[in-house]
Amino acid sequence: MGIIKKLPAHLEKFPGGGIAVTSLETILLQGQSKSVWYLLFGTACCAIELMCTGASRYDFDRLGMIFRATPRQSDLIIAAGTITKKMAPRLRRLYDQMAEPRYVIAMGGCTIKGGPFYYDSYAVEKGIDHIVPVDIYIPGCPPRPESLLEGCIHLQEKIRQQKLSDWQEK
Amino acid sequence: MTRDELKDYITKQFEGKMTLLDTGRHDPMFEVKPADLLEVSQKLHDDENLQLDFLCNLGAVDTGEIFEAVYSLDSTTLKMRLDFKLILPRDGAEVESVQKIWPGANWFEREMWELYGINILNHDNLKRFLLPDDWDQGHPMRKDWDAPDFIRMPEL
Amino acid sequence: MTWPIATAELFPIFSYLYELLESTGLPQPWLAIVVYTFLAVVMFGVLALLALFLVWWERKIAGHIQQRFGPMRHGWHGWYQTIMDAVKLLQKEDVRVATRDKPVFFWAPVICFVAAFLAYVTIPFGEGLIVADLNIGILYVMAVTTFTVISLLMAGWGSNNKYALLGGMRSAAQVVSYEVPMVASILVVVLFVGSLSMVDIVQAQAGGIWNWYAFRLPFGPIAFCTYIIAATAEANRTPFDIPEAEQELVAGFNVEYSGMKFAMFFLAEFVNAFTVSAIAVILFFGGWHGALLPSWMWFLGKTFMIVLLLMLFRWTYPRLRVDQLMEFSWKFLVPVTFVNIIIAAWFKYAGWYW
Amino acid sequence: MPELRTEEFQVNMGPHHPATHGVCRMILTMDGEKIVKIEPVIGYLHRALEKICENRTYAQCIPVTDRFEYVTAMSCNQVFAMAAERLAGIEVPERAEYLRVIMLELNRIASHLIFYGVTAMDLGALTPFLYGLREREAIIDLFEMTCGQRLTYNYIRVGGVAKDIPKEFIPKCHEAIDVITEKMSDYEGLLNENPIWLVRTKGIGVMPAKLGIDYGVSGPVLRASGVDYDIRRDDPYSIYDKFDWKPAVHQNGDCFDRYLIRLDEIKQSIKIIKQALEGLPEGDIKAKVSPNFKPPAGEVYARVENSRGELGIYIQSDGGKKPLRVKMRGGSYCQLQALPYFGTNCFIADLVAIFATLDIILPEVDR
Repeated sequence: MGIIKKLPAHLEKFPGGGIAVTSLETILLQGQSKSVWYLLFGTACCAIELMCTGASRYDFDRLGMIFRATPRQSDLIIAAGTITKKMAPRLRRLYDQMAEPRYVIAMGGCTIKGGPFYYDSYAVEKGIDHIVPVDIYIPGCPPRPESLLEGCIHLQEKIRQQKLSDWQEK
Repeated sequence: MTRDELKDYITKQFEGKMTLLDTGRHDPMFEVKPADLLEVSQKLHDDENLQLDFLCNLGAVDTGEIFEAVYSLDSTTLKMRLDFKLILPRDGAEVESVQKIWPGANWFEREMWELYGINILNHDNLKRFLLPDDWDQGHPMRKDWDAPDFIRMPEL
Repeated sequence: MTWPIATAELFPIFSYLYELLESTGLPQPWLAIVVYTFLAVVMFGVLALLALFLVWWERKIAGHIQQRFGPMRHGWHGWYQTIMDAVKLLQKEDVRVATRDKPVFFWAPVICFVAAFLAYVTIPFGEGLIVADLNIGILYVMAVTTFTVISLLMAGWGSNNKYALLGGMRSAAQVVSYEVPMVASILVVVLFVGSLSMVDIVQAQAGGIWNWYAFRLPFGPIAFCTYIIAATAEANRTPFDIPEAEQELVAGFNVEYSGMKFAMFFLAEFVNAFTVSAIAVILFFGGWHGALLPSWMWFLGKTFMIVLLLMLFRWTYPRLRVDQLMEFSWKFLVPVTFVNIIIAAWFKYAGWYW
Repeated sequence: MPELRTEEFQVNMGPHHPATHGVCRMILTMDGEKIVKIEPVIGYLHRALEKICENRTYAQCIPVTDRFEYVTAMSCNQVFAMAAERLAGIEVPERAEYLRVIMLELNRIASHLIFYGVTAMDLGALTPFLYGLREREAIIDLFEMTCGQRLTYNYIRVGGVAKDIPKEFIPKCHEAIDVITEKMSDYEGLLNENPIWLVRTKGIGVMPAKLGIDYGVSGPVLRASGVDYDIRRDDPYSIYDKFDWKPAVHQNGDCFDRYLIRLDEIKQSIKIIKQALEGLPEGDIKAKVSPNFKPPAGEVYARVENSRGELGIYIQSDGGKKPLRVKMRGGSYCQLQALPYFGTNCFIADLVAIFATLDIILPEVDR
């Protein structure tokens, strides 16, 4: 990430550097979007659906998504399941431990706005978007594997629409 | 023993210590005075004809005026069930720990202490465990508990 | 009449290139430098591609064993999936833990990567396709592949993470204990060939499938079995993958590594798997020998078959526990290999061996 | 030579760790690779289900119980419905009871298939995990056909079940059962005689029966230690006493027995389902119950045998339309509590095996 952050600024000094930057941008973003490794992170019901999505019938691996156990090597954290007030600092910590570029999918109602635990619950964090920035929301309780796959495909599209200059250090 | 025989047996054996309540809908429900808890529990656990060696459940109830601690027992050998409860005052509720008799009561009692604020005497590990470590909003399972971010479900 | 495809040998190309270079009249030390740099670059490129291919292949095989497809969407059956993975890993942030041991943390992946490639100096990819035919070939390979363990230990220590440290210690214990049966099973072959040179070992198996040591009863098959078990452990693959046991140690020694540093570990793992398979082929399956096809194809084909075997192990077996792993090595493999050597040596001494 | 100084150190396993099946945290005190002390820290999934139930009507509580134990959500529905029926004295039609038993047992098989897969994965074999989940999909399809959901069913209601099964259900169910029966040999073939599997599980994490009973351990885990105790038989609910089956019991109490007992239970469940499908009578599927019914004041502790042990719900009613108190008790709660007493003095890899074979699921612990 370090080199790439400064790359456009350096390249554009040369004649024809702009072309190099745009073609480089395409390759890099394609690479990023086509190899999204997700963190094995599941707290509640959605984790079972996450497991099913990785299993034979739905198969995450088709999209090039494999799981990593350590946050350092993963690009995507699928917050599958309720995040309680006790868990919230841990989620933030996991997010902080991930290497950039990193993405978050909020899977299920609980992570979006507390879901079925919005009312009358003293322990549930009402939405994870004030703990970590969320890229894709997938509603459902729990969402079906198809919707999770769809969400991941949307995420890939979203990654491809980025600009290399967005990452540049200011 | 059928349920009726059990009721008779208990009222005979534990005269004055356990009184039969009519609120138990499926299994017999008795009331025990907090002071008698340890003695009664030990006897229930050791009695040849009861052998209630399995603590199914232990939970507190807040009715608004009083606390109750409900013990659900089971015998793995004689296959019968029995419930009893303690009536505790709402402020300064204290109950003796039964983990010497049923070690599994440990966590149930911790939970009572944490969520209801019922003090457990002679408990070996009375530490916070369900709520966040920095929780400072009291005992959330009490009926009169409230907090700024606690939203009640509107009546339909 | 020669079979047309058999003329697709690579050696003539290289010798032609060498002659071309010689004709420029470059003085000797410079000539050697140019040649070896060229070879190093070619070797690196080939191995990097091989490793990427192996990752993809492993994922496909895993998928098909598990009744799914594996990578499907990126290219035909996801063929450029691993290239995309590499591109992504290249641009990941390099997380440097604040509490790390700076030099150790930095050098661990580099050493791991380099050690994995060093072995290829003496591995003959085909007839004449060898960088340097050292007379201590197999000994050299054994020596340099052991560097890997130092790097894993360094990674474990440098990360300043308990899981990583446990992983590093485990890998050290494991590699040290499996080195013994591995070398001992290699010795059987060396004993009969009478040479440590890779080319000599391969040449000794010329002349047909019955000359391959894997099929020479009784010592060959035993030595091969012990070798392949020890090699699986050497390459840190399931059922011996305890240094990075995902369910126990999260990711073991590489738990704190991200981006390119992790990619180095990852590629080195697959290069190591390829190395041990290549050595198995050289020692037991007649190296490049085979009919009709050019020699390098035979060599690669056989090696891929052994890699396939390792992959089948990986997707079938559970993982051993750390003490059971040691026990298996010291109480079973080591005695078996030693008995094997002693009897083989006796046969050799008595001149009974075919 | 001075003696080598060694030191115990602490490893924090979780709350996010691949082997803890959720968000359990265990503080391990380790001496090298050996575990000296385990201290479970729970509450990372404490969602206050009990508090929520206190502010819902009985009918509204059922979806909440789905989230209590999502792997076998049917049994949570069942136990709550059962408790409410006992409170209010509602009779359930016979067809509904049959449907309930079919669903409960199908759900038990689904749960045990997850157990099979996850345990194998924790011991390093990834392929059985996918095999287990593959057959589970067949059962999930059946549930989807009946109630439209894959995981949180809200199917068993107070007084009966939500919907009747569609026409295609019975042939499909037979088909699914046949597939699973056939694949059972696959499962057993992959692991039962696998030497690595045997050394990893045999004699590991032996739980004595006395300790289990003391700490309230129940279900398959207790039966693997030789205690013949199954609530389906010993405190019969629904119509389990009508069927011919017998609870699986094993004697050793180690990880291998805990694994075997689940496979045996799948076979028993298949047996029950077959009988239930055969005897399925025609008739009503739900008793007439007002959605805002008010049971008389009283209290009841109902319990069912789910795939993790005794699943109990204590309800106290004050005569209103909302329960005064709902206390949930899950099997995992007591199993996790007992873990520190027999899980120590083993390797970290063994702890993973023990934890996996206890089949602990965290929402049951934290609620």
